[in-house]
Amino acid sequence: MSSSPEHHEPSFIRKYVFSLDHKTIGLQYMFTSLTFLLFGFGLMLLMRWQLAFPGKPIPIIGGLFGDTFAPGGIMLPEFYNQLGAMHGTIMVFLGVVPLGVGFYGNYFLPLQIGAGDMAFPRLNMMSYWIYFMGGVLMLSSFLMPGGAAQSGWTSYPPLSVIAPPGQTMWLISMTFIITSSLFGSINFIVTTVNMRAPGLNWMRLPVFVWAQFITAILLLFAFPVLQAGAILQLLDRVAGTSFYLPAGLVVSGTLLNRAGGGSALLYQHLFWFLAHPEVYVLILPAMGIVAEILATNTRKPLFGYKTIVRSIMFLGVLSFVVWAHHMFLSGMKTSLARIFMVTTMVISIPSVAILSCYVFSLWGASIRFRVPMLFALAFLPLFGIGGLTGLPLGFLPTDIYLHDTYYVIGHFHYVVVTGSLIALMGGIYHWFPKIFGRSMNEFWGKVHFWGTVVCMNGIFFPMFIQGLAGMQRRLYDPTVQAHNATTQILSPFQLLAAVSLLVFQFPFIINLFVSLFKGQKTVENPWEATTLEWACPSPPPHGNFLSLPQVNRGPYEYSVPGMKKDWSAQNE
Amino acid sequence: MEHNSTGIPHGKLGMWIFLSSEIMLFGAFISAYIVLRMGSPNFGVPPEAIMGRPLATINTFVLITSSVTMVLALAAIQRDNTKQFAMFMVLTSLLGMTFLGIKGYEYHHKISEGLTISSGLFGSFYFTLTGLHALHMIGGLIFNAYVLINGLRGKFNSRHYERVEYAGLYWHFVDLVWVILFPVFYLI
Amino acid sequence: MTENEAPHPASVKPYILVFVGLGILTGLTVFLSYLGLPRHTAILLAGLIALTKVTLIATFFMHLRFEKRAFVFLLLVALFFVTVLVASLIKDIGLIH
Amino acid sequence: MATIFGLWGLFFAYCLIRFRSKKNPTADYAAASKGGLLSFLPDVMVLGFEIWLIFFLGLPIWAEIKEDFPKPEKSNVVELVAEQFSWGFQYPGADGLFSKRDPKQISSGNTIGLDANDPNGKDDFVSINELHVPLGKPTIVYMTSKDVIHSFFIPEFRVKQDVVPGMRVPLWFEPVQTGHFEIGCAQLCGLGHYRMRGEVVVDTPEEFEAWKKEKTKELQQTSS
Repeated sequence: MSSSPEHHEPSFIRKYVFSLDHKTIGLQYMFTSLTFLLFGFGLMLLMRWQLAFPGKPIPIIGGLFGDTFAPGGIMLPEFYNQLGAMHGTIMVFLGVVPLGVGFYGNYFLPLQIGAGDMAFPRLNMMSYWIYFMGGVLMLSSFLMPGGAAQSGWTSYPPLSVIAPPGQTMWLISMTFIITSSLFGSINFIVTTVNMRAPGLNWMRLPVFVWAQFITAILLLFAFPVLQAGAILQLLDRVAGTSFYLPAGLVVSGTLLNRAGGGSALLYQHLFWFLAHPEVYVLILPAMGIVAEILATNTRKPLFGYKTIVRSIMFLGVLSFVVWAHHMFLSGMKTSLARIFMVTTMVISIPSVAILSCYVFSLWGASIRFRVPMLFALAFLPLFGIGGLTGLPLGFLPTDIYLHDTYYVIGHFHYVVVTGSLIALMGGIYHWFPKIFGRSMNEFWGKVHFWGTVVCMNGIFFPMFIQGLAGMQRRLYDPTVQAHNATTQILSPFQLLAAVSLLVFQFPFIINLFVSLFKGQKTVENPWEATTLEWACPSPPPHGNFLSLPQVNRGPYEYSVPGMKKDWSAQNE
Repeated sequence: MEHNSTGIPHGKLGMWIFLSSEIMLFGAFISAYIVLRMGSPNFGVPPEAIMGRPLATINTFVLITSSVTMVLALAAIQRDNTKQFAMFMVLTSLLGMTFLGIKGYEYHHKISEGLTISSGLFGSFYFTLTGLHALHMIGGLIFNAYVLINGLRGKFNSRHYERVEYAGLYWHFVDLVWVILFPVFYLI
Repeated sequence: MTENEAPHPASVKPYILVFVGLGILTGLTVFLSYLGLPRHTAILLAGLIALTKVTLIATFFMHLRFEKRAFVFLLLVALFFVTVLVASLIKDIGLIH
Repeated sequence: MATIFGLWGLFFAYCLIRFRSKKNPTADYAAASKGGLLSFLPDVMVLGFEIWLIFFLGLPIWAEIKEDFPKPEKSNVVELVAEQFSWGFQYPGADGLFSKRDPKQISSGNTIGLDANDPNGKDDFVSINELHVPLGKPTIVYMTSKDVIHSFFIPEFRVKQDVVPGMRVPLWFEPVQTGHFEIGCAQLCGLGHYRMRGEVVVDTPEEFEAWKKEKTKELQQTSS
């Protein structure tokens, strides 16, 4: 397992394609997931066009989809449902999680704990390529007869069981993604437990490492359950079983020839048992990144490090016992709903605790408003909105009205997009100098920041209004129903915000690639940060550290009284 | 550079973590089985003659024996007895294959009696879970073959036997799953 | 790889004893299943015997006895989550009919 | 909740201005451990608020809406059979008894599959996409689905409940004014999900009786 001391230049394929180096694998994850994010964003633009101008031909690219998806450029309802399902799946499983866990975890977890690589480099490489294959399969499902999966990203049976073959493809590619996460999480846990540098005990770990560690545990325990759910659904589709099908189903006039006896709710339980911890998989890495950026740019220790760590652990455990709050109105036993309302309310406490610790960290600080800090600061109130708007959904009486409306969509987009994604973008600005040894342009970074934040709010805030007006999710053409027509005026505005959001990503993409080759060269530790990743050269060489770092202090020792400089690195 | 904070070998820790995730996988399947068996209006439990309790009991013995030969193989390599190690590994794999053979015969018998994967919920669960278990067995056999070949090449001795141990952990886990599946499908 | 210093049993005697125990338990559970006991008792007994067998295999064959507590903790966490899942599912779907 | 968020926002903004690096060039190391118990104030406030919500509002209201059903004898009882993409309401007719349904008997003339052999079904009539309910009396709807999961949603009534195949899920409401209200489907049920809509018509009791009579007459005409 130890790296051989002799230095011979590996071939191109070994170095960049089938690399075993955690940094290369991390970058592969980054570029792949950013591509998927952009693709998923494109799907969303198409949907927003249909919502803003129902039944009007899609401009410019409308002709490309052919008669099976959009005859004459006018989107078919089937195509709209495919876009919806694939947007959700791609953004969650192929975009945000691989970016937050695959890229950040792979690249910075070993660096922050002072390790030379992951515990199992080969497993790490396999994890990436399995994820990649899963992603390719997922995209190619658009070419299946009848198109891609179209039963929502949740794929509730019986609808998903009677859906066209794209759904089978979805299930197979989910199996790939699950396997990839499993390999990844085993790797992360073993690395964190076993490969910490001497002196780096658990309470000296940066919050980022804690967040990644708990995330890996969530993935480890939650994903196999969806695996089981997906296998059962696959068998329902291809082997004629009826795990999720009750007897006597009549689909478009014909009696389904199945033995029956299954339960449609069983799948929902198995799915949400994964998918609620999945929410924390989306948000925890982001919280970790925000902690790092905040500490560096406030030039002071984080407020309540121990409270934050304990809250993260508490969140991890609790996230396994709240899943049924997605099912309050699914026909589930009403008494079960009572229990899950209580656990759901309880889980908001650690989130509030983490967020307040972050805000209190600003007190007495010397804030440097640099681009990564702007993103981290935007995370705080926007994630706050996302979290607080979740309360009415976890609260039974209000959930009856708000469940499955646009209010839900607004809520989780505030959490995942203006929460997670904003932090993940900030992290790229923060660590770019470490990854490439060059820095990104500050001015274009600020343009990207302001444009992104304003446009995101422009898309998602109106969703709360639409949801309160009773507009249901996943409607191909909401104007058909009278109560939804009242808020239709907001939709063109949301489309405009969405298109502007796309425009504001170009400064980022161009900035990223130009800085990659032409950016100003930086020193090892440009932000004067304390954690271990800044103690190795930028970009880190193979094997990362020139000598094994010895850790002497906690992660955020900034502005220690009596010191000449305002930071004391962990390995000093 | 190589440094280990806890002293547990990476491989052993990784294997246990993997096994705990496997517990979740089988746990989810078995919970689905339990609730549908309790709650479904037509679960379709077949008569005992189709299930064939005696044959399954023999199969259980076969698997338990393979587990003990596996652990004896590990004990042998820990005493540097490569010959005995190889013998026990071969025995383990043969017993594993016997198990799969009997399973194949059982499948054949059940399908010819009309109990198939689509004939009812019981059949669906039976074939899904035992099929998944059989796939794990095949994975274990491959792992065992890899360990056996490396052992014959002299890669293992009383100080380096980690991979034998990992193969053993996996093999015992597969045995352990069967210990639960056996009463679930054949006895109750 | 470092030297493996975990204290393993020197003799194979415990393995053989556990093997015999597992065989007897298997015979016992099959025997019980033919008695036609009341359903709840039968399930309870079969479950207890399976649990004993699982514990035996894990503690002796998988050397859990000699490992760090962390492994046991890991397994208990998994078992806890499975229990939560089963309990909720039974309450929701299992008790409909 | 908004109050907490507002206070929080003020604190946030104040910190950003007060502690910018120009104004405050050196950070305060000790500030990280100041505050003590006071720092748990937001947690405690939220916790207190939530306990109040759960025990004084959440549980009692949930019990009233989803658990304490009015007595069927004193209510207007309707069976709902949803399908892709319409709502079929089955009324018991004059005898007040519902016919059994048999999926094998579903045909274009019998969309919800009323059992022809059931004597209770002779006077049962079916209304597609139009639910008539009387004012001044609670209505109980027993819901099931022929094919996939739907969700019965009347925005104006603030009621919503998933309609699951293989289950019979009840829902109740009591209208407070007459008029026409929209029914929507809130659970993705296929390509026609967006156009799966119906109408609740709240009649005065007299109008309701008249409508039922008319429906029964229609039924006799078609069967004779």
